[in-house]
Amino acid sequence: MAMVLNEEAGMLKDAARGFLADSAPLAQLRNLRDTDNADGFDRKTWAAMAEMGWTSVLVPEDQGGVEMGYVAAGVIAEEMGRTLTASPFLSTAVMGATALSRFGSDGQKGEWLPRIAAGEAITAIAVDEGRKHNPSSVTTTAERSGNGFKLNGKKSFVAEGHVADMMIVSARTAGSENEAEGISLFLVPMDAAGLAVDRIKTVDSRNFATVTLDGVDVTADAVLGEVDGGLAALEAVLDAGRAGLSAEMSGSAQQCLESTVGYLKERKQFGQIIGTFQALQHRAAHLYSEVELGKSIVLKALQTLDAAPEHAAMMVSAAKAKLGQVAQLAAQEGVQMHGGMGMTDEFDIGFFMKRIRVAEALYGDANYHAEKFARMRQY
Amino acid sequence: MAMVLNEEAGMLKDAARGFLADSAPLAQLRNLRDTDNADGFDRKTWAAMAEMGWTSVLVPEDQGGVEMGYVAAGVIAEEMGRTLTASPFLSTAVMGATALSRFGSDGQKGEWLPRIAAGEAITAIAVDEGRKHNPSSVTTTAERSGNGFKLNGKKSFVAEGHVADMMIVSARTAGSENEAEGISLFLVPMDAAGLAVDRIKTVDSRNFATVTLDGVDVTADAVLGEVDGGLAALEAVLDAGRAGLSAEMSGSAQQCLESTVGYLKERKQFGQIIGTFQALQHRAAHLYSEVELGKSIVLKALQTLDAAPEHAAMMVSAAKAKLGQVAQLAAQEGVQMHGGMGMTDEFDIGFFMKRIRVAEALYGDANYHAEKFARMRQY
Amino acid sequence: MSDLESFREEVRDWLDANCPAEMRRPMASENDAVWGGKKTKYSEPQQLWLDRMASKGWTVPEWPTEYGGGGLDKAEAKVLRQEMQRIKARSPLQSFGIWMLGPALLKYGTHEQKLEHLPKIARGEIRWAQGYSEPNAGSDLAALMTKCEDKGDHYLINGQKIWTSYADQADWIFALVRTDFEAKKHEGISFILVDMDQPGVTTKPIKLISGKSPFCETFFDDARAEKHNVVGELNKGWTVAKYLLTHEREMIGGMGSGAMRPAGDVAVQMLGKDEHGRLADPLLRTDIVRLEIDGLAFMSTMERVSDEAKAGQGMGANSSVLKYYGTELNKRRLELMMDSVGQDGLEWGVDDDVAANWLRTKGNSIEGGTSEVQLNIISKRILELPSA
Amino acid sequence: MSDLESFREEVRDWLDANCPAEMRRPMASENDAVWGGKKTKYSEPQQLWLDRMASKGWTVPEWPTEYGGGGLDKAEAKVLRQEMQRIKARSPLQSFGIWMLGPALLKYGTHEQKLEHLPKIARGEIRWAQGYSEPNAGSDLAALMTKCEDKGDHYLINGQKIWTSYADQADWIFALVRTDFEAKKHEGISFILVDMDQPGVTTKPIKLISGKSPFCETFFDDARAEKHNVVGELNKGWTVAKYLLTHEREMIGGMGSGAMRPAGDVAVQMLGKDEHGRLADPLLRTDIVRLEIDGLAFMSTMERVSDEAKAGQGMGANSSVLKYYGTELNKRRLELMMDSVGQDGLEWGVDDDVAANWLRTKGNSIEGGTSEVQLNIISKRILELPSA
Repeated sequence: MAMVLNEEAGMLKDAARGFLADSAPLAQLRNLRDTDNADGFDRKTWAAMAEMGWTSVLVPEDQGGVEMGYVAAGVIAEEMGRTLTASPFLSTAVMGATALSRFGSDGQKGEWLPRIAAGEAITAIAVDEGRKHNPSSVTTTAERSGNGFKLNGKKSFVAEGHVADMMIVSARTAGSENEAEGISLFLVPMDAAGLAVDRIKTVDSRNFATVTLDGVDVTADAVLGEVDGGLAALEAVLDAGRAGLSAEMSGSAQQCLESTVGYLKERKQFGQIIGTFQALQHRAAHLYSEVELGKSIVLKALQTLDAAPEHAAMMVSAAKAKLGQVAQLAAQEGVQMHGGMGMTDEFDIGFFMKRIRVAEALYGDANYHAEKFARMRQY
Repeated sequence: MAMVLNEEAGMLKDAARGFLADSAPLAQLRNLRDTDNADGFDRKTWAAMAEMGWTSVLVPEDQGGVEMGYVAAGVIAEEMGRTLTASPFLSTAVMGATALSRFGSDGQKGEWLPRIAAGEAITAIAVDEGRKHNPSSVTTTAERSGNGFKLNGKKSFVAEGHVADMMIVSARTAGSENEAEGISLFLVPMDAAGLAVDRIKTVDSRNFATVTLDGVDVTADAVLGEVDGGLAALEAVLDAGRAGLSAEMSGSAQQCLESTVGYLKERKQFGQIIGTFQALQHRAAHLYSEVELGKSIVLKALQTLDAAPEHAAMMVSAAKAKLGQVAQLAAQEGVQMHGGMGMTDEFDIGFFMKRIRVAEALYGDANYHAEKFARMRQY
Repeated sequence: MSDLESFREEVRDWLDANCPAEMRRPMASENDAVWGGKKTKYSEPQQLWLDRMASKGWTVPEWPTEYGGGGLDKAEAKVLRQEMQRIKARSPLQSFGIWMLGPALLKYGTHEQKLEHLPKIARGEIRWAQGYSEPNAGSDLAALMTKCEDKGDHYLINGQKIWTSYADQADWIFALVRTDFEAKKHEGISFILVDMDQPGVTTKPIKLISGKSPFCETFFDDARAEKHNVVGELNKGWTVAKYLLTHEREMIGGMGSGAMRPAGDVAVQMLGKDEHGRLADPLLRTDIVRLEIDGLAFMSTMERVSDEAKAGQGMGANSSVLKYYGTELNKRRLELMMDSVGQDGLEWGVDDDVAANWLRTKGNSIEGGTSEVQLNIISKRILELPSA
Repeated sequence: MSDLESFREEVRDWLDANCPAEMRRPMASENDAVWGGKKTKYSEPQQLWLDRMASKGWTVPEWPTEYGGGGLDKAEAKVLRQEMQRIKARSPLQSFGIWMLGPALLKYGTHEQKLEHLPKIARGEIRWAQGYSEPNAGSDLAALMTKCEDKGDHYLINGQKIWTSYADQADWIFALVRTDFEAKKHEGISFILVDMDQPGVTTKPIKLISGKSPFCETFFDDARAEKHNVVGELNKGWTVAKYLLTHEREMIGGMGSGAMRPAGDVAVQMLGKDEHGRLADPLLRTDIVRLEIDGLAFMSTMERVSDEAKAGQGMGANSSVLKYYGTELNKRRLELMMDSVGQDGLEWGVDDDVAANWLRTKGNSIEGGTSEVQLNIISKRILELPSA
């Protein structure tokens, strides 16, 4: 596949950039933070996104979606990374839609996908329990109970947990803590009895929650995919999210680079535009090179997800690891080259540093994915 | 202990620098290489070093030495690193003298130390068998035979092997390949029957050999230290060598920096002295900082060897690891900033890159020592 | 018994009798620090401890007694520090007056200026702020534009300072101002002392990416300063400033020295070990061990630079190496700390906030002269590389 | 059957009949490469294969037939490549004439120049060397001082070139010379073709840190060149040079693309694994996995840049990104290779000499425009940062 955006994706990119710059610029996130907004995202913007088809980008056409694929989803995520737009896009339109369309029963698809496509349902993925991402480390239990299951446990750092309508929860139906076998996935409505959601305030001013399941009853229909064999499906859903996050980080890195280069062209010190200082020029040029490499591997990962999702794991891990390094470099160089101004809350560059740190940790950091890559490469 | 050279060490440093610049500059190594010199070092220079007391710097006074300690030995090694003087100083005056004075019997001391001090005996340490340094990986065997032992095996990369009079060999008297217990050290005269020495041509044009022991008979008196418990002594001897190598690498790094800065002040490109280019200035300044850190940790390691040799292992590993990184950076930046000229054999900078690579690999590379450091730090 | 030993006994007895029990407990938060000044009330034991120490001159043990100091020599001052550490006595007074203005006044001030200001610093009566940076003169400090006009019997000051730490709680400010707009950049600057208790001086706190901060903007609108409050010669303030900047550089560089818990220990506590006894995350372990080795080499360098200075061998620009390397190291350390604590570190506004510390370190390589400025200094002053 | 399919059959049959068996085996050493020229004798199968391919114009399949080319379009040329790969046929001819001079002549040469030189390049009759760099004009190529004087019916050349690869085996040299010493630096340069078979041209090999090298110094002492051998306009040689430099940059940058064995596989073979299946050296493993991920990102970028160029979206200076990143990556790769092979890699002068490869890569970031020059280009042309 040629490593270029096709015409459709190119148009989507332009449209997304225009819309986000106008309707959901960084000022929106700043405002959500400063007003302590209860939702943590702007519902009007979300509705507009749904109208433009963003929420249905991975929903099959027979479920009311436009099914444009992962490259298209990545294009949107990348542009959101430029404006740091807060929205449940990743948890719902990317991961939720992937989970249901690839692993859902007909009934589950019919119940959720049209609502996701329409922007009417928000979904969340509850996977982690400890401080570091580790999908096979599951202590949350799902015991058989009548015709269904009873869930007990605690999930940490659930993105969009407090605004979701439904949550996909990994729980242990067999095996012990770190075993790959014995994990099952459940679709749990957020209004289920015994389910408690605590929003956490995070450094990126986005939406995360701790979710406690205290004897939550679900029916057998709530199982997504196979009982005991949920880890492979979970990994596939996570890989979609990781690729989307990588695309978002790529957008953020590009924006950091551009803002910084802009600042270098403007700011004077020692009687000179600081962009004339060769030491800064070389660092900016090195950063540019890294950002270009980041763009390439993200596109490669997204194209692989479209073409052969079952073989995408290695490329997705490489992308997430590389973008973790690139985006952090971009934020660090950005703050440093903005000097004292870069340290103030008034300038935007700090928002990027914060969000990139969270995106880096989410669904496995650079070290996690490099480790995974090395294991897949068998060394 | 104050982290400065005392007056005695300061004088030694000045004297060493003067002597080496005059009598053993880099041109000497170049000449030894180009004439394919059979010894691989200059015997006249070596005799002069002995006369100045360098060979006896770690030999106790009652054995004819001057016993100035490791800081003094390091000062000499550091200055040798500036001129890349080829000599058996490290293998003999540092490691050989350490081995005999700390672990030798009275008889062994009396036999070898006065000769080492007088510059009449060269010693070598035969430790490694594989491609990476690993002192506990010993397959060379020493079987009891009559009143003594019979040695069989092969040792690789023995510094000064082909010019030594005596070699300290690690061999297994018990246990299996990677066990710490069961290793013993033997003093083996190089003219022993069954011992074959093959010189290897190495990238740094210095002296290394492969040594084969084919049923070499030694008496019980040849055991250095305890039978089966030789690893601790071996590590102590190696640590002396590692600290000396770190000092040498520090000197080489300083010299790379100085030559490079000198070249930056001289070479013109684009109508300007290239030393005016800020990007190069910042890299040179960063390198300067790293070189300063290198000097500090080497001094710390040497001082610890003098003050509390039994607690020096961690500081020595930190120094060897740090200098591996610093000296390689200095050589790499040196070649790059010398441009095309740096790639020619005619310029000296390439000799530093080569010797630093060898010094890096010898007795454990930066990764080996960082790993050892982490284990000592218990993580 | 030597003089020093009898001095030690004397100190020990006095501390024992005079240091309140509350002042022997470790500080629990920033609020426990005593900065003096007119605007802040301190607890009874805090004030008592400050007053008692000040009465001995021991808030500034090495300053001359006539200026409120203890008149101790280096050896005696060390004994005092040791004895205070022994009983875990808190420092009685934090103060930019002590750390920055005091040394400058002692070196460049007139006898009258010393008499007027030093005792009040020593007693914690007056809290000082530093007014150096301006919005359009960050790294290029000497580009400052705050205007100071000679009005005959006084000076009139107009302009703006930024990064004035704790200015909203300070009583006086020592500032760099431009007294000659015709002269070359470094030659028209004066070092002046300004009473902040006047309508012409206002402050506004700066919020940082790491959250609330001690930094303020400070505005001068027709502010007044007495003529005798210029320190050093008029238009020669840059000399005083440079002297103070070297001080500051060393203070900030020292932050990389690892007084904090070693990164390896934190990581092990957070992430555990594998069955070989290695940190469970092998790639993070690589980064941490390299950081720790660099940290050890850095600490050895701090020690060496200090010992060399004592032995008269020091090089002037080594404070730039320490500032540069120390702050970059500290940034690396906090990045690895963030890697170690994982999602726990991403919470915001909780106690012992790793994220806020992590973000705050990003300023270390900017404040007190950016890393880039330090590299310029090393390249010019130590390596003597030519200017373009 | 489509035209292309019938072309493929035709090619397949021809290759089958004409490619000697010896030319279907992988090259064992540098000596197996055929560079043509008058000074080197090749083996019978080598010469036969070259002559046969040249007779079809397939040493330069896309050049016009009138200049000795095959006249193939892109699709046909691809078919030829594929069919050659299928039978593992060696390339019949390595040539700076094909890679560098040819494209320049096709773009800037006159019809007569093309007729004179291109067919001899295509047939491997004349071997060309490149004369660009000079000892005092390294990265600053345009500072060249080799003097070319108009002597009425010919030019007289005096000066020295450096880094002229294989000049000691070449027949002709294309060189940049200064034809106007009054003009601005970039404006007095001409691109000229010089017959090396004359007493005024001598060469001397350069020994590198990595050992013997193809590089030479080339000296011009009253060397003569015909007037019709200036390519492009007189004094406009810089335009031709820039065109060729972009070509060269891409060739060298491509060396980071990982045609070699992956570093991870080499390391496992050399050092083995622990009981968890991880490379036995955990720190080296960290460096290798990061290298491999960067390598993958770099290869994706090569692909993307090429696909974007095809789609007309490419940016001009991206060759600088590839050159910069590719060569730096390659240096990292060889450093890790050295770490992997350990002491075995420190031997000198043995077959398959890792050390020589390692040292040779250090030149990659210097030749064809240093990394610093590439960063300057990125900063100026892509980021549009201002000049001082």
